[in-house]
Amino acid sequence: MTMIILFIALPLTMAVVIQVLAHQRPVLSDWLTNATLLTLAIISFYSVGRYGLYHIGGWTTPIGIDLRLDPLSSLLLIVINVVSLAAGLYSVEYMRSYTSKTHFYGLFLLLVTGMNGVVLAGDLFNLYVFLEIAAIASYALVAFGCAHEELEASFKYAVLGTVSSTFILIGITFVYAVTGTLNMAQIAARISDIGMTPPLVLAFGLFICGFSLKAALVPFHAWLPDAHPSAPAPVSAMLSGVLIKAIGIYVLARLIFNVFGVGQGELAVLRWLGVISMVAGALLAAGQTDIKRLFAYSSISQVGYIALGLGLGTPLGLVGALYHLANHAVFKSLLFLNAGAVEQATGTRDLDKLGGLNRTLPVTGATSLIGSMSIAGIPPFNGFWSKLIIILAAVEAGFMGFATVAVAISIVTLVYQLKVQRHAFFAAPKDLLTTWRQEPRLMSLAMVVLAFGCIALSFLVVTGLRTPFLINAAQETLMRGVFGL
Amino acid sequence: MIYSLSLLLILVGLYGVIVSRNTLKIVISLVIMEHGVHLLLILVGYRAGGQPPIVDPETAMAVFAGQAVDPLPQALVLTSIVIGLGVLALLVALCVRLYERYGTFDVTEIRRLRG
Amino acid sequence: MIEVLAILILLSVIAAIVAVETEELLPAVIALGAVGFLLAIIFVFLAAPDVAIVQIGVEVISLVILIRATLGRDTKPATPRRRIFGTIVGVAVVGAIGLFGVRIFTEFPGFGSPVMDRFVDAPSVTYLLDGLSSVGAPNIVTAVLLDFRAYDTLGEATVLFTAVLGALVILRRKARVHGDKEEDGKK
Amino acid sequence: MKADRHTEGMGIIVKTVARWLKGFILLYGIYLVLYGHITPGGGFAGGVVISCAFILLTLAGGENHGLRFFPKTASSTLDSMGLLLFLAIAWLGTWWLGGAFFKNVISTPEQAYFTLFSGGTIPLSNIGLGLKVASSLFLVFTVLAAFRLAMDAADKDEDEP
Repeated sequence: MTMIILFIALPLTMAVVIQVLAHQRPVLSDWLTNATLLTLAIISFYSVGRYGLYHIGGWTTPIGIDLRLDPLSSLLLIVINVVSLAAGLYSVEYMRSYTSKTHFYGLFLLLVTGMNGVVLAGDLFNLYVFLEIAAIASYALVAFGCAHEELEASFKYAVLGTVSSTFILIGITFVYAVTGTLNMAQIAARISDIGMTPPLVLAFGLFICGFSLKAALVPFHAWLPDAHPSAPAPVSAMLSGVLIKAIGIYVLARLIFNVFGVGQGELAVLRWLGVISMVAGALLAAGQTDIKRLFAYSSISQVGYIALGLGLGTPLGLVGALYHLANHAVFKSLLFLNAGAVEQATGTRDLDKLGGLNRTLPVTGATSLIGSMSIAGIPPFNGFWSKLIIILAAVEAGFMGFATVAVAISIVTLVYQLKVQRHAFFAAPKDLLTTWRQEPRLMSLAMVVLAFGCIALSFLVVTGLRTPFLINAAQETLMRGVFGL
Repeated sequence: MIYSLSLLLILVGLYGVIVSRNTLKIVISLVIMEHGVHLLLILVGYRAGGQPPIVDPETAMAVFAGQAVDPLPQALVLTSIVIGLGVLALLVALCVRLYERYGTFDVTEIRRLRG
Repeated sequence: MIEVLAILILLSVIAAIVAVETEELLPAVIALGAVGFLLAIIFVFLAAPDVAIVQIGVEVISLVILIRATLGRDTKPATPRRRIFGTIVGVAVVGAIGLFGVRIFTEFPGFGSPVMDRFVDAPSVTYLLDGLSSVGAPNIVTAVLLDFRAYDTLGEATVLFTAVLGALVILRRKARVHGDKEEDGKK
Repeated sequence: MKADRHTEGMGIIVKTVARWLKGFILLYGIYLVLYGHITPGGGFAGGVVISCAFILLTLAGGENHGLRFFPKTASSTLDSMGLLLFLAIAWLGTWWLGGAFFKNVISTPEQAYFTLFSGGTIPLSNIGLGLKVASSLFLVFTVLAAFRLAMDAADKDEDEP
């Protein structure tokens, strides 16, 4: 199972090699980056349905650090690496309007390394270190354009991110002081013997605060509406689509279900966080005129759906949450890439000034139609199925109130998505001078890849093709409970 | 009692982050918080009257293991100190760049975004 | 021994309060330096020489970086009156966490008895007992850092690499090829 | 050029003291890196002390003097080289039969325990780490200093009409 280590070692080595080699020939860095992302995407598909435990340095479990591959992490790996491949292809042409592209590729590959490291980590402190890599790379990438808003948004995001990392480190200190080990499997075993003593409860509370700030759940979401719009389009696609899930929701699920043991108290916290984020995100999104800021708020509400699904704790709820996680990653990054294309073509993101882009930007128009349809939950598209499963699970688990709120919010989502479509793509064309003669090939290729992803994901349920990695990923997280040693 | 003192150090940092209006003061409070956490980590691994975890040829292994302090938190703090320095370098770069753009460190005047 | 530690930590808390409360930047940075160096002395008392050396070095460099950033840029405090509301919220939040934390510490394993004594299969026991034989390095902390948990150190070196790359990216002068959307000048 | 060297940076006393001290600081840093696995120290501590030596020289001698003998591109390639050396040692572990990513491939014989060459690959990774930490911290300092130079230059031509 040496394949597991490739997920971290390959992008890291490439990031450093690019910094050294690319000063002479910048074109080389385009090829190297996209070749690495392609191999990562292929390996992630290869890792489906495999279990793996990789002891680093050859040491047995509690002494050394080990990487753990199970269906839940292979699902996350596929999501991370496919979206980063699309964003990588997109940024070949999009980043031409920025300087020092080699540094951009270095930071982009380090962001992918950090997320892969978090998803595969079997050791609590190691998870913290790779979380820091992904977070620092995203602080720098948000401030890549060095404009007024970007610097300020990146500073606010960096300060809140550092405070939440410090909370997570205090939580790790308490867990170590009580259980004596850092290996997540051994911690889970110790906690099921000792039970939740007060220091562990405080550690769990600190983890909830720290990781829900990374996942932008509502009481801690202040940084997201500023950071995502001001970042370059491929970066905000990665941040919104994948980062808040890989280092936020995934870690919360892993901690609640596999490390701290499923308790009704923990699930209730997650449910309420989810519902509040759902409602607040959607209502705030409805009032926005800036495309990217609207999509940022809608990310908060969609992550609220996932948190609600996880919080139900029933197998069906988990299936819905993980299915929605994959769907949201694909269509939200697609929408952000479309917004980037619109911004670069017309120079503005304001809905009131946009109009009639369907004729000038055919590919962007078509793919963003698919993206909006699936996020709004129109039947044939994948958004509809995952929200339906979550709502059914909420009804089955007896939370009628949450189910009705979920239905209402999906209608509000439909409203503001149609608003974007109507204003930007179908309204009467205003006299907008588009600087592009025709859409760049690689950017449209990236958008088509993601649009194809949306359609492919919707076939998961329609044709009854219950693919193995999605269903037993949910079962494995829930039923296994304490880590399979 | 010693633990609560180190917790106090963390809380002073947290208080500083919430209250200060100057960007560099926020960065300074973050560094103080990091210092507090590192102190807490080392305190957790201390053994009363313990020795540094460095083997000297005379003492036997079992005796050494009985006296030595816990090495794991020290390794974690070493890693976390240098992470803190990296984050500090990034935050100071942001503050300097913000100063160049807005001409001030004051957060209230930088408030261009309606976050 | 415990009293000396308590006094030193108390001194660093006072220095931290000074760092947070002063208006000008330079005294705040100097007070931060005091906190850092006091911490290095505390680490020596806590039998952690490796950490003390790194703490002093890192403290010197962070002071140099911070002073470079603040030299000659001291802003006059624009709104001299203290924001009453902000201080109350800050004190309330900090007080709540503090009370809850102190109550938790009563449940905590006592100071001075490390957690590895209570669990036989704790990794630290193995590090101490056969660190020298399996790795060959007498300094167990470096053995842990570079062999038992070398992957952490790789991650950490990458964090420093990312932070430096990020600082390079943020501090480059010309960010966009055909000039910014709005003017790229001073204000 | 001669006059420029004296006016820049700090006073003469600071420069001469810095010139004398730089040898000792550098020696202490290299000692920490090489003997890191026997006495307290290691890649991080040594790297930090070495970068302190270089920063002292740049502060004392003025930024232009500092940037001349250690330009930005040199420290950034050195930075990447250090990390590549560390990664190479890690990859070396997998190449061995039945090896894993960070396997310490060289085992230390009994009698070599307290000598310089004990600890298998640890001294090598210490050197790679020390190189990386030293050059990246110095790189951060030069970038901040270079930015400040540009700002002062911008202020200067703003003041004249």
